[in-house]
Amino acid sequence: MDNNNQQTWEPKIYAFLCNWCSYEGADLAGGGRRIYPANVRIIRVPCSGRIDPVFILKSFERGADGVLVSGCHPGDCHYTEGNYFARRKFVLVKKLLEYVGIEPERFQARWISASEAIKFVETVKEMTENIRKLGPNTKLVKNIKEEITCQ
Amino acid sequence: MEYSYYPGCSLKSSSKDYAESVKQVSDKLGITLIELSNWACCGASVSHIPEESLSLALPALTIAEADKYSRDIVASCAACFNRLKSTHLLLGKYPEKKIETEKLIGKNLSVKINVKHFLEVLFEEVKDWDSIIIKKLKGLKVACYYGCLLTRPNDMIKDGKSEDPRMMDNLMEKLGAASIDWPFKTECCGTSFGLSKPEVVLKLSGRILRSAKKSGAECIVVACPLCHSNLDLRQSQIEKYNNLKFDLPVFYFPELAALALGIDYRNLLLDKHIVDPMPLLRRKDLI
Amino acid sequence: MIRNGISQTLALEIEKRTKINVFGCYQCGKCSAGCVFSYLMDTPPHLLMRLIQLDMREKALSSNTFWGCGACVTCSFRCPREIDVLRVINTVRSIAIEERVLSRNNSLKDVPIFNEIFMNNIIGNEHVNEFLLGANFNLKSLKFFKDISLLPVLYKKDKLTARKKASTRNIKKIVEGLKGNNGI
Amino acid sequence: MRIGVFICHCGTNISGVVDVVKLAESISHYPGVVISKENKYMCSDPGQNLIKSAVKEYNLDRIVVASCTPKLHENTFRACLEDLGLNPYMLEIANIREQCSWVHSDNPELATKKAEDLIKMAIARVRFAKELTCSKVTIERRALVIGGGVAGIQSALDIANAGYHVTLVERTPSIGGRMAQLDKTFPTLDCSACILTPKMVEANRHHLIKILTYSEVEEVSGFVGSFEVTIRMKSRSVEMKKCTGCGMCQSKCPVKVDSEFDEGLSKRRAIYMPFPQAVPNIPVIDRANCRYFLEKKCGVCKKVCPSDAIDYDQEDTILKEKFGSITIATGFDLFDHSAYGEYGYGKLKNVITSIQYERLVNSSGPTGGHIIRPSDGKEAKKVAFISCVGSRDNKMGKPYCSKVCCMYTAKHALLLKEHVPDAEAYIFYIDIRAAGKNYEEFVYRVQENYRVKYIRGRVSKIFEEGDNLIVRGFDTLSGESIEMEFDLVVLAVGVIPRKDSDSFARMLNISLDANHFVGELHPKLAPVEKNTPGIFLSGSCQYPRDIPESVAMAGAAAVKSLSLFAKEFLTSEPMISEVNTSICTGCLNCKNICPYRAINEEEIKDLDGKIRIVAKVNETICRGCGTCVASCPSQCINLKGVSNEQILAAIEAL
Ligand SMILES: Cc1cc2nc3c(=O)[nH]c(=O)nc-3n(C[C@H](O)[C@H](O)[C@H](O)COP(=O)(O)OP(=O)(O)OC[C@H]3O[C@@H](n4cnc5c(N)ncnc54)[C@H](O)[C@@H]3O)c2cc1C
Ligand SMILES: Cc1cc2nc3c(=O)[nH]c(=O)nc-3n(C[C@H](O)[C@H](O)[C@H](O)COP(=O)(O)OP(=O)(O)OC[C@H]3O[C@@H](n4cnc5c(N)ncnc54)[C@H](O)[C@@H]3O)c2cc1C
Ligand code: SF4
Ligand code: SF4
Ligand code: SF4
Ligand code: SF4
Ligand code: SF4
Ligand code: SF4
Ligand code: SF4
Ligand code: SF4
Repeated sequence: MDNNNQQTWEPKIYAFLCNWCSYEGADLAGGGRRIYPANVRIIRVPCSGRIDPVFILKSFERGADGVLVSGCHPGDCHYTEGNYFARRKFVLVKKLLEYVGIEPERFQARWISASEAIKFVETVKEMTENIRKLGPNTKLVKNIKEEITCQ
Repeated sequence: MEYSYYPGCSLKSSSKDYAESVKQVSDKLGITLIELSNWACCGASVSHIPEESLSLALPALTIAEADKYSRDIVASCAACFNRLKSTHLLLGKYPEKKIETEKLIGKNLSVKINVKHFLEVLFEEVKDWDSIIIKKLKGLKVACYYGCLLTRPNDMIKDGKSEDPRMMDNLMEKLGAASIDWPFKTECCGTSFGLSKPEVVLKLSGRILRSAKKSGAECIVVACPLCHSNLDLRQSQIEKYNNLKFDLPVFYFPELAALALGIDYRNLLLDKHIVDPMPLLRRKDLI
Repeated sequence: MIRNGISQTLALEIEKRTKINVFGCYQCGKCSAGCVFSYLMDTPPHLLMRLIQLDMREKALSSNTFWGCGACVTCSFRCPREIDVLRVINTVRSIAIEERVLSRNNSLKDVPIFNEIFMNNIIGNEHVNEFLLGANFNLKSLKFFKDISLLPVLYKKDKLTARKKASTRNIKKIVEGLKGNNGI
Repeated sequence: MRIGVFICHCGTNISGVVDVVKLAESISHYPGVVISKENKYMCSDPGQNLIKSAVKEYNLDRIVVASCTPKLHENTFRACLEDLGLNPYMLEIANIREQCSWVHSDNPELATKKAEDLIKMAIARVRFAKELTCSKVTIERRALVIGGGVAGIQSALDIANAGYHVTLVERTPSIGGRMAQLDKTFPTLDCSACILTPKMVEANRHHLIKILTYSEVEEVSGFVGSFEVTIRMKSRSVEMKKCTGCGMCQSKCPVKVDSEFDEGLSKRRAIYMPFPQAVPNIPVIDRANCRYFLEKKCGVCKKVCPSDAIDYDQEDTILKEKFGSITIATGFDLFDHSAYGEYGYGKLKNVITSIQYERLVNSSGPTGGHIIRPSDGKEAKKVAFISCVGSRDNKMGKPYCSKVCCMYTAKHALLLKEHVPDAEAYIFYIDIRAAGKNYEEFVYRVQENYRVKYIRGRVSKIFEEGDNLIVRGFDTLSGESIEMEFDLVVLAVGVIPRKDSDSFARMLNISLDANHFVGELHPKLAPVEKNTPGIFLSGSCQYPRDIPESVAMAGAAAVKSLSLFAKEFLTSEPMISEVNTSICTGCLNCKNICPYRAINEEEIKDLDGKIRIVAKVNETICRGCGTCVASCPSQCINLKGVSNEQILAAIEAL
């Protein structure tokens, strides 16, 4: 994907979703044939607690224009309390991103349950819209083209 | 069928129009109402009788009188009906009350005959309305107002849903009118304060008229002379008090039945109504 | 202030007369909520029930609940504990009248007057003449011109005549009998 | 590395939007991909056969399937690999139906692009896939139940009746717990002893139940399937084998102290059985009060014992045993009302607690069932019952409702009327909470038939005036203040956690809830389980519970042990975390964060011989949430199957 060509540029969003809640929520959106922008790339993790801040930074570094992380609602964690730890971490990540100059809209942490397909769809639509307005992410981004070709 | 008829005080004074329509309709349908010769006032609004024994004794006098003829009693005033029927139920439920009351009135009570409202009688007597209706009340939007006493306390009229009675509505629909759904069907109009504190009536009846108007009614149908006088006689007072305009004619249900049965409206005492029903009836092409 | 324990005198008296056990009332307040007259009362129906439970006789008997009550039966009909509240109210009124307890609240003072006339009217007539009733009431309550605006209308519409006087023997007898028992 | 990619049409579900044929072609040129194929239905037999023959033909060692959500067919394709003799975890699924074709039907071009991206990410992920296996752990099929109240007894019976050994550890000299102290029980008014004693006897007789009274658990280590437990059996100073329970000793003992069982309303001796139906029916010597132990005098009991059962030199016995599961049934304590100054700091003689009242009304209790007041022994004629004492009171640090007191207070007032028909009962309450089968009806009965007066309002002050008590309350329903004289006041003291719950929790390495009751794994879906696997909750240690609920919970807890024992062995999850001990710094962040307490510290010897602390994951306990992985500062703990490398590779694939 050519990130710098304004003409063909489409926002690229990574979504780290908890296997038990948000990933199923996204599946449910599929089951309900709820159309949303094709800009999100979902990565399945067992629990929002599994999401390492490194993943988020890495995503931005590799040219993601936005990152969504989402797990079970507080109190509903499949692993009882993983999402509490996640929540604390995300607050810090958010601050760090702001510090390095990444617009806060580019990083979103949400609680989306397995039944909240609509919330998932709305979240993706909203993020895509907001990021489209912001334009491509240029901070932190490394040139990736050469790296892929050398693989 | 033959019934013992208990007209009640109001039908003999302020509600001759009601009395007339009952007579016209029952004559037409061949329902024989034989007025009890020796009836006493039922004590209508119980609230005004300080002593329960007396409040039971008054209706009991009439029940005892009716016992003589072994015919069901029919009342057309909701208040009288309520007094007679709830006395009847209570005496049936508490034998010692019955004995006490019998002592007080010096007569034995069988509690076997039934007490009915004229509305129930109409309903039971006529099975097939379609064949006898001459003029359908097409397009007339009515709000059936039962008042508080017709249905309480224990499904007084056998209608299943005391908070949303249907008997009068069903009758109206059979007559071809459109009965509207509205929430104040059984709300009290405040009648017992009619004389002592009329502003209570103005307030409560005002709410009833407003609800009917808002729900789209063109007129109100009642089954009780007290309801009628509050909603009809006092309507202009109510309008002033609430600073609203209603202009809702109030009919007794047999009056509308009479019209549908083809009885000449001139035989009914519609001119006794305070809110003139003629324009509406003309508009709907019913007279 | 309740100091000396709570007996059940009033509750038992009501129970004796009506078979109603007031201790079934759990003070949900539905009776008062449905009563369109409760705004007239210093003691709405549920509170009267509570006063009876607490045997606060004076307060119960001097309340104006029973003068404000319009006997619409809504309370009894809707009570979830199937208490015939109206009968309780009526019974409290009977006791208050028997014991000549005066209402502590003046706002409904006309009601007893109306009540007296009504009774006399029945005794004298065996049924009610609404016109006489109204006129008499206005005289006694010193509100001569009340409802006067309705008079011409009533007259015109022939709503003022009544049934001929019938025998009043029966009712007189009952009232005599009652006087012997409770002395109204 | 030889990767095969298999793209599914799913009829037209996928291929109707995504250009599957084009994709298969372009993916086949992707680095590391040996072969890329498409098929109408990958999950069907022909589809699976296509995979199988491709694996054989091209000698593939890992595969990517691009299809529906992995929730549907991950296991199908894993089984397919297993059939081929490959490790089932050498598989990644790219979800191009639920998360692509179905939601992007408006834009086939972008959908195809997205599908390609998803497949690329799966390929990147599968490159780092490792062979995973699960380990098997044997189960010790014996249960430990801590606490011998009705809940503990019921759990023990349920487990034993299914054929497994149970050890029931009770701290006091007899099992029975709180229920043994009660008189009649709401809402049916069965006599408590009549329904409890048979259960106690049954447990005592059961050949698979070992009851250890006067004993406590001191140490617990290990994990589900094999807990190692140290139990201290305190010395009774009575040889259980010899004693016949004749009671001679206690009738002759000269020392009298307040009876715990009768809540101080009677005296017991230094050698005593807590109550006549005690199980076991064998006394203990309370050494803190025995003259022999205090002053080396007396020895009367030894002299009178016909069976020579007294042994002053007996020592505590320490037992070490292995158990597969542990059930906690330690019950509750009661709030100490001396915290309320306005109720007399616990000093007013005729103010008693609800549990004392239970002893008073009990016909086998200290007064033979006469409700008399402590100050002068006069029969109580006017009694105030005050509810919510030490419950629903933030000032006392007890915000919760004790749940049983509304009901037992109604029962208490009813019993007063039954014992003393001309007595008057008043209940001061805030709300009546009667949400159980036939509970509300019970309260109606108390109000309507027994004419107990309910006053809605919390009492503000109780003080003495002469012999009697003045209670100052308020009826919020009528707005009347009340200041009334009573013979006796009974406080419905709140149910609180066991006073030693903190140290108990530390010993078991379990968590408590905000109110210090034993917390459950999930308040709705796992109310009898702890987050430590193999530890279960029974009865009122979890929250105030009445007898029916305690017994129901006891059964539920027993079932959890039984379903554990029914397994042949425990298998660990394959996708669990793993520490790279060579770089672990021993900060133990992971240990503190793990919701299952699956991580412990371990000492290892470095190459240079130095001893070092590192983290160690217990494979049986770890559930694979990965929370620890994301919190390790030195990235030395990893989650098998969802490793950092795998996720980073996926990120970097685009
Ligand atoms: C005044 C009062 C009246 C009640 N009336 C009724 C009623 O009428 N009906 C009804 O259904 N419920 C009633 N209840 C509730 C009833 O008492 C409880 O539901 C029931 O006792 C709970 O049983 P349990 O086994 O969970 O706890 P408990 O009975 O408390 O038993 C716990 C046992 O564990 C032991 N233990 C504690 N810690 C340890 C340890 N660390 N090691 C070893 N052993 C330990 C204790 O010694 C005790 O024997 C009443 C409660 C009170 C306070
Ligand atoms: C409005 C409402 C809100 C609630 N909110 C909460 C809450 O927030 N938190 C909470 O803890 N609880 C709540 N509850 C309570 C909760 O719903 C129940 O505790 C729970 O659903 C009970 O589960 P159950 O399996 O016992 O019964 P059910 O959920 O009723 O399941 C019974 C099943 O059996 C089937 N079935 C019935 N008869 C037969 C038959 N003869 N043959 C075959 N199948 C049959 C039924 O179809 C049904 O699927 C709420 C309840 C209501 C009504
Ligand atoms: S509705 Fe019935 S229960 Fe409720 S307050 Fe009134 S009398 Fe009591
Ligand atoms: S009967 Fe009396 S108290 Fe009861 S609702 Fe009607 S007016 Fe109110
Ligand atoms: S006297 Fe001996 S045998 Fe009897 S109870 Fe005491 S210790 Fe046991
Ligand atoms: S030795 Fe101790 S227990 Fe035995 S009788 Fe003496 S005081 Fe009691
Ligand atoms: S059960 Fe009743 S008495 Fe006990 S704390 Fe709860 S509300 Fe108070
Ligand atoms: S019935 Fe339901 S709403 Fe009413 S008190 Fe019981 S639990 Fe509460
Ligand atoms: S967090 Fe990492 S470094 Fe710290 S103990 Fe755990 S595995 Fe070792
Ligand atoms: S993966 Fe989860 S359960 Fe396993 S050790 Fe780490 S934090 Fe604990």
